Amino acid sequence: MTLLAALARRLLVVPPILLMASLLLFISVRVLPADPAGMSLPPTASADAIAAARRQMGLDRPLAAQYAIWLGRLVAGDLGRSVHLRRPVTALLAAAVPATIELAGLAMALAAGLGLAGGLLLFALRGEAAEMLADAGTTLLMSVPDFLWALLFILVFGVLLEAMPFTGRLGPALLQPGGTGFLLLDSLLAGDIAAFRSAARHMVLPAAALGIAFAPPIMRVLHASLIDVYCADHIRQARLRGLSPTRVLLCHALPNTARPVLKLMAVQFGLLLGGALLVEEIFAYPGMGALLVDALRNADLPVIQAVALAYCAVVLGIRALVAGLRLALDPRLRAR
Amino acid sequence: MAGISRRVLLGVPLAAGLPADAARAWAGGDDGVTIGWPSDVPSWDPNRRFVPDAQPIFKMVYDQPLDQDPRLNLVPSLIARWQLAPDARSLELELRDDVVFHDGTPMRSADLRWTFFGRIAAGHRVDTAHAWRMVSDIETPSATRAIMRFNSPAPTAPAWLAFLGSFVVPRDYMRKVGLAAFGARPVGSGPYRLAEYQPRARIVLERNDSYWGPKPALRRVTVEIMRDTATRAAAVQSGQVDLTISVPVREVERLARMPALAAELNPIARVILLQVRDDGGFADRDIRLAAHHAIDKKALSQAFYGAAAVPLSLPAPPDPQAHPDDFTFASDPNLAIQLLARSGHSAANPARIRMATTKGQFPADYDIARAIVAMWRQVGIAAELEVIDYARYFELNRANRLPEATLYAFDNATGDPEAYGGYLLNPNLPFSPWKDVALGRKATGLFDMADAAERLAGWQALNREAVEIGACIPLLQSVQTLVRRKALAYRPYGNGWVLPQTMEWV
Amino acid sequence: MSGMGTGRLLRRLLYPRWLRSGRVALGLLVVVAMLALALLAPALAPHDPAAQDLTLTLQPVRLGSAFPLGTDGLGRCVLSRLLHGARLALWVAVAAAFGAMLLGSALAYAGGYLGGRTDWLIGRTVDAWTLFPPVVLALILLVGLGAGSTHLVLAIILAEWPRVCRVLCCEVRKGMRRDHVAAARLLGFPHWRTLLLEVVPATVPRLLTLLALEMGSAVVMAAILGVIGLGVTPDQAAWGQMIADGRAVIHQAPANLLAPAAAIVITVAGFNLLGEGLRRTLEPRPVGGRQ
Amino acid sequence: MSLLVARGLTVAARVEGEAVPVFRGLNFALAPGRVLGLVGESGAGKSMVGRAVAQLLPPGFRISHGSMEFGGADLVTMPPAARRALLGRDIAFIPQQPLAALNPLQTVAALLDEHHRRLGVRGRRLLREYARAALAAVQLPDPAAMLARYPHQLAADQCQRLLVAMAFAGRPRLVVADEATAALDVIAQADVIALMRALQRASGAAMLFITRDLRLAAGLCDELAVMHAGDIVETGPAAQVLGAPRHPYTRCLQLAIPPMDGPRRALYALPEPMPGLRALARLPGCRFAPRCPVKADYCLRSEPPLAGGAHRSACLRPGLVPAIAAADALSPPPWRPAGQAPVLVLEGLCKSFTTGAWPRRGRVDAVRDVSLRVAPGEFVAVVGESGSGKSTLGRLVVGLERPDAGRIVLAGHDVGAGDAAARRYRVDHVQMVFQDPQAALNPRRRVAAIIAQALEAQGAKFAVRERRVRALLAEMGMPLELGVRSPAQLSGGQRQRVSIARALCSAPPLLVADDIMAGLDISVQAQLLLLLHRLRQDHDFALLFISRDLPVVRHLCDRVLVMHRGAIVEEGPTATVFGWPRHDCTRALLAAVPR
Repeated sequence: MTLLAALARRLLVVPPILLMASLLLFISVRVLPADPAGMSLPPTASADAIAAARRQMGLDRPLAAQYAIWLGRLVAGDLGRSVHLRRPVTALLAAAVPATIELAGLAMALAAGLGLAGGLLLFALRGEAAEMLADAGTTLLMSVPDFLWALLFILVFGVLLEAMPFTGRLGPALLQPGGTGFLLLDSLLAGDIAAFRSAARHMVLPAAALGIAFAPPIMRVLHASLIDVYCADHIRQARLRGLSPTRVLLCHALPNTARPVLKLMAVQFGLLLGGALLVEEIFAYPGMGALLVDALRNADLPVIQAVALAYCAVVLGIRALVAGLRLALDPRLRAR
Repeated sequence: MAGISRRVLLGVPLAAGLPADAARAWAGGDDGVTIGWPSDVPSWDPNRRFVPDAQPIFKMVYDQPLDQDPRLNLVPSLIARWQLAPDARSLELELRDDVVFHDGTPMRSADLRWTFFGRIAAGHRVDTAHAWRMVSDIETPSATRAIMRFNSPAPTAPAWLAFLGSFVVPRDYMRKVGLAAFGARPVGSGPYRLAEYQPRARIVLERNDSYWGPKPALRRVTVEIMRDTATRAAAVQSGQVDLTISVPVREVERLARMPALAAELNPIARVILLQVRDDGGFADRDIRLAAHHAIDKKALSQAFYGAAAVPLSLPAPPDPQAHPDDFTFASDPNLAIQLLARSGHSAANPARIRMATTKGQFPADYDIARAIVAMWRQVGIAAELEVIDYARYFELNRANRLPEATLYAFDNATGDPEAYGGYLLNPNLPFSPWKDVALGRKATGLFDMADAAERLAGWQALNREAVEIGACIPLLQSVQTLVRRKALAYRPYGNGWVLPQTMEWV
Repeated sequence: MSGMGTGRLLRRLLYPRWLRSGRVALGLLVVVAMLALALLAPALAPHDPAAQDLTLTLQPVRLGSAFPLGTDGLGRCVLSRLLHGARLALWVAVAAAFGAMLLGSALAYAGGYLGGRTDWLIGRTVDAWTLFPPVVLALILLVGLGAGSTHLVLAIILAEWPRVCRVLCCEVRKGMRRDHVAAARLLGFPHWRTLLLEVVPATVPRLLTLLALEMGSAVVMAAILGVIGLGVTPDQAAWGQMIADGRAVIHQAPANLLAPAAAIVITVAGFNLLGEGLRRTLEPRPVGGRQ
Repeated sequence: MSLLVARGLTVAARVEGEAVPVFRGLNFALAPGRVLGLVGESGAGKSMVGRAVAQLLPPGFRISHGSMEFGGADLVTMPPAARRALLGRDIAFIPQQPLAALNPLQTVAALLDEHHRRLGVRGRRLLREYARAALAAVQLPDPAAMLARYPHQLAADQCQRLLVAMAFAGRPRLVVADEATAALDVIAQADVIALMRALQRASGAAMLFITRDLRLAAGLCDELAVMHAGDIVETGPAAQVLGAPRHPYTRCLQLAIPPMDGPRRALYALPEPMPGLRALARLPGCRFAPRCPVKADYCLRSEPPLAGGAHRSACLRPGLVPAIAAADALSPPPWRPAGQAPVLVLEGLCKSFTTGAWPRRGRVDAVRDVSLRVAPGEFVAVVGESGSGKSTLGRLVVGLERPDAGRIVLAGHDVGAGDAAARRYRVDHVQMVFQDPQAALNPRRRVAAIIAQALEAQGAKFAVRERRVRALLAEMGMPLELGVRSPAQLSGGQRQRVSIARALCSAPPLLVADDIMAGLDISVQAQLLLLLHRLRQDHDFALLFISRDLPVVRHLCDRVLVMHRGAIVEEGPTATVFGWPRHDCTRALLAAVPR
């Protein structure tokens, strides 16, 4: 009950935030020296057609009214049609968004795993000479952006070792099972083990590139919060109660680091999605990033707007998820 | 060029050393192929946009009334026989009676009429509306006979039946489901049917077992869309795709040394050129000519094609028919500087233009564009380079919004000179950024000319004039690069088609 | 109240506490070296970075030759492009980081100090803004503004400021809760002086740390946009652009990819080391006891 | 046979690369069932003894010699696993900060179950029974609700009861209580002490009771060991140590404590703070000598042995101890003519805060209808339990909070409006001294700049500010060179003095002091009290003194207000209120003061 109320309380601020995000998007698209009406039609459109579109889109009205119209359409679920691909934007998103979420989710899981292992290792080494080395290592690791990992992995695992596929989502001669668009889930639901295997293999390299790039911050925060937590009285009290070091670490220290680590992961997820943009492009992975880059190159305004909003929605969803997790994990947050 | 087999059709199967994903294709006798392709189809309506690179994909799902053989001669396809009237104002066609669309309905003359007349008259926004604008009607005396009527002489009509966008679509199905649904579930009569389509990502096609023509050897074709040249090269090297095109020439040389791969460099019936406008920064003829003189075509060929691409002086392939030997356009930066000086420009005060290029569409396109920009900078032309998508090129061209200069490989699958100068320079057609009517009127006159020799001479003169006034800057004959598994045999076409229906594992 | 001895003052000025950390020193060394290379690029570069020689494409690395790091696919000197790329990268890094810092910190101070509705509004704006991954926002803005280094800087500033603002907001709120701020207000200090003397100094360490880290992420961001091909004009020498080009010739001339990649990693590592070191020396954390 | 015996326990710390002996061979013994009180000011090393028992020394500290034997086995050389087996079972610890010592993510039930499982209890039902029994043993009501709660939902004394319950759950032979009640309210403190005493008696465990509150130790302990700078300076039966101290330090501490009964007397303020770690290395002889009122030269050179029978002391001149007394007599407050206009008038002051968040938003009245008057030069105390609204009242008076209703009249002007004019007026008429001097001083400014802040705000010239700073530093009894230091370089007492100097800089007629003695050592507190008395003579200011410490209030203030749940429940001259309390709340507060 408290949990639900606390969650509901946090969800209350979502509409204003979304509203602000949409306003931001509207403005940033509007400051572009481009004509939304012209951009919403193929370049072949006649002047009359563009003028008609202007009227229809309300571009002759004041800016606030334009925003209201645009928002109204958005709320009604009308994202328009891609100028360039000539398909409803919703259909494009339906294919691209699950692909990206799947990739980013896997990458985040990997980053969390690596971060956990690395953070514990760093913590175990504290006060020793090896700590300096490990610390320098993480700084160096943190300085290699995800797309460089992607290029490296393609070169090493894809081309030199020929161990892993690095383009697309699925191997040849395999059909994508329909359903949610989450390939791993769909193929499992359809019982198509070959497709699952292939999809998983295709995700290994891009997810690893992203995961490795985003693990070091998690390592650091985990390490730092472990050190903080170990200074806390309740850890000392647990040790004074004679609990074993393992139990102190696993049952008392680690759960108390969840709050900062989860908070970081929520922030990181947004960055990871941004990083996924180029990684998708490099791996010819048909996700939101590839869709957006494509749309930007073709000045495909409806797609640009829709993908940008989809990014917002995904980030917001992740934030809500993390907020829920933090609430579930930390009773103190529920009280406030 | 050493070590590169040209149009070699043999392949030696390899036994070992391939990863799991790649090994299945040929080792196990599996009958599928994966192709790495640089661009997606613009839409699944084959009449809608003329996109040369989508042609081989369309040719899997749809059939053209006429086909071409590897030497680009016209051969029967859906049409068994055809007869052009001497005045070139009508074309009699006899259709096959055994052709069945993927939905099971037979192909009839009504479908042909719908494709080339009906849907244009119905106002569908299709590019074939331009190509077949002279069709006044198509009579269908029987289910297998049709007579096309033209309101002006159309000597190239048979060639056009085998050219861009000329694919027969099923009238009833299209009417029944509507255009949007047709785009989602296309139905043609071709050797393959569409099994899965992930826009911008991949196309999976299954063999059409009730195909009327020769059965393709391979059951399934997967087309992976890879816009990035480096990705394509890496993918074919690692065995993720069995065949790909338009990889950089340097990569061809490298991949040719790999035992499992065959890499080819095929000159094709395409011309790499700069399409120019007659307004903006290029309104001044001297600047246009200076821009042309400033380009060292030999150096471009040497640097990016290992000298395999022939430098051109006219907008046509190095074919004696259209390309008389007596005309050459000098590469002379000094002359370019003089010409620019006449217009008051120098390296310090450069003429400013914009230029567009594709990236990865044909080998080294972006590199050539940048090299040209650098050459221009030397003489006093400052070009602002913009990268555009292949599909965007067509959109911009149709909307007359291309910049002053655009690097493009103009495709002429027919080999007919009309398709070069006639389309490139005719302001009435949506292919030309050049909008000066004087040249256009001459081109329009040649369209209607029925006499073959006279036509040829006319096109030669027109091409020459176009270059002399700077209406077009031809650069090189295009070279198709293709890398494939040695074991994968295919039939090369003079126009660069790579058709999966001609492929087999050997 | 004569103050401390001149010697100590000098020592503090020339060799302050934060410089004594190995991380800071190493990071500073890398950054200063990069800055020097960038500033001296016109003098150090053996060639014009845009000069092409189509007869000398993809020369291999030969240290003593005219092209020490070889040439790229257009026959341009890789070393010269790398040096001129450093100019661009560092200009973008410094300008964008300072810009984001100015914008972000101004709003953070305003929100944290004024509190109430202003704080709420700024906080929610930051929330909304950070819903867009920075790269996505920068891309959209950049396409609208057009390529060019000034626009690149502007786009990165607009994409990055909320991160700065969010971190600083926390610091300011924490600082505002301290009693000495209340005391200053009770003593009749005007708002701006309270802010400047009592609140801002406590946030300076975090500000410096963020500045260094932001510079690193601006380098990465510029590189990402460059690789996508949207950052700068195609003829500008930029590391991201070089990486995009280098991918195609990785087998023929690996230096084309490796050199800019290494430059990015080294520069970013420099900024990260600096930021990390500053954080540790200026904001000491406790060290957990071992059993 | 003793249970816990320290033999020559030597702890060294590493300070800037050199080893400093913190303990120079500590010896003490604790018999089963007895309570040994370790007393002394902060920095005396009391807590280190407790930590040495568990071998959990802070980083940089290590035991270099000696032994700490528990039931015959040496805890120092024992393998960690064996030591861990003793912890929680045979040796239990009651910590200082009860809320912080509980894992915030565990419910009471989870916590108790974990502990009981370690003690060998198995089975859900049994665990539940044990948990209920544990709660009942420490008089925690409503076990079902209590078990489901998280630590943050408990009051501090409930947390401490829980920890006490856990400590005694394993029938320990030794309980180490380190400042176990320092963080609690006076009333709760008395309850918890009584509880601990009862459980200790019942279980027969020995207890090491670490505290800096001499009076608290006197009431609870059988034996006392007074520590100073790492040395035990005096030890023996509690009654003897406190009745006839043989070490000047013990005597000085006693004299520094304001008495709760008998006549008000002047306090003895020890000069100099306790030597810090760095100073220890340069103190080869008696470490108390620099502060000692009866020292001789040789005290600085030779280390005095802990000598005597049952009552031992480490002093070379024990005979001089009884002669130590406060220098000055307590001066009466300066005379004032009657009927002066009050400096502060509050009428019907109300303030409430919102608590919780939607959907359980509520309001709590922090201050309810408070009316009071403060005459010029009058020292008025506001006392009450924590949460009674004392601090809010103080913040309302200085203007850090805006009242919901009521009037605040400062020297004749209504400043309740809180507009710019009222703010300017307030600056000159009321200032505040904050509870935590560390937070109240900007760490990035020099002491001189901090003190002169009020003049700086008025735009006074540098020369004027400097003169004022010199004067104030002198008045505060601080050397001039402290002016260029930063607050971090000062001791706690010095910081609080700087804070007072800053508030007095513009000579306001009213000062609000919010619990300024909290957390200060006895000697520092005595110094501050002395200072306030002296300032009262020299400066003409009234003081609203918010405090929880009744002896201090009794020592300092003329009049006292007792607050309970936001309202003033009793008011009157200090002697009257403390002598004949009428309200229950006042009685409870008075009863809880250890005597």
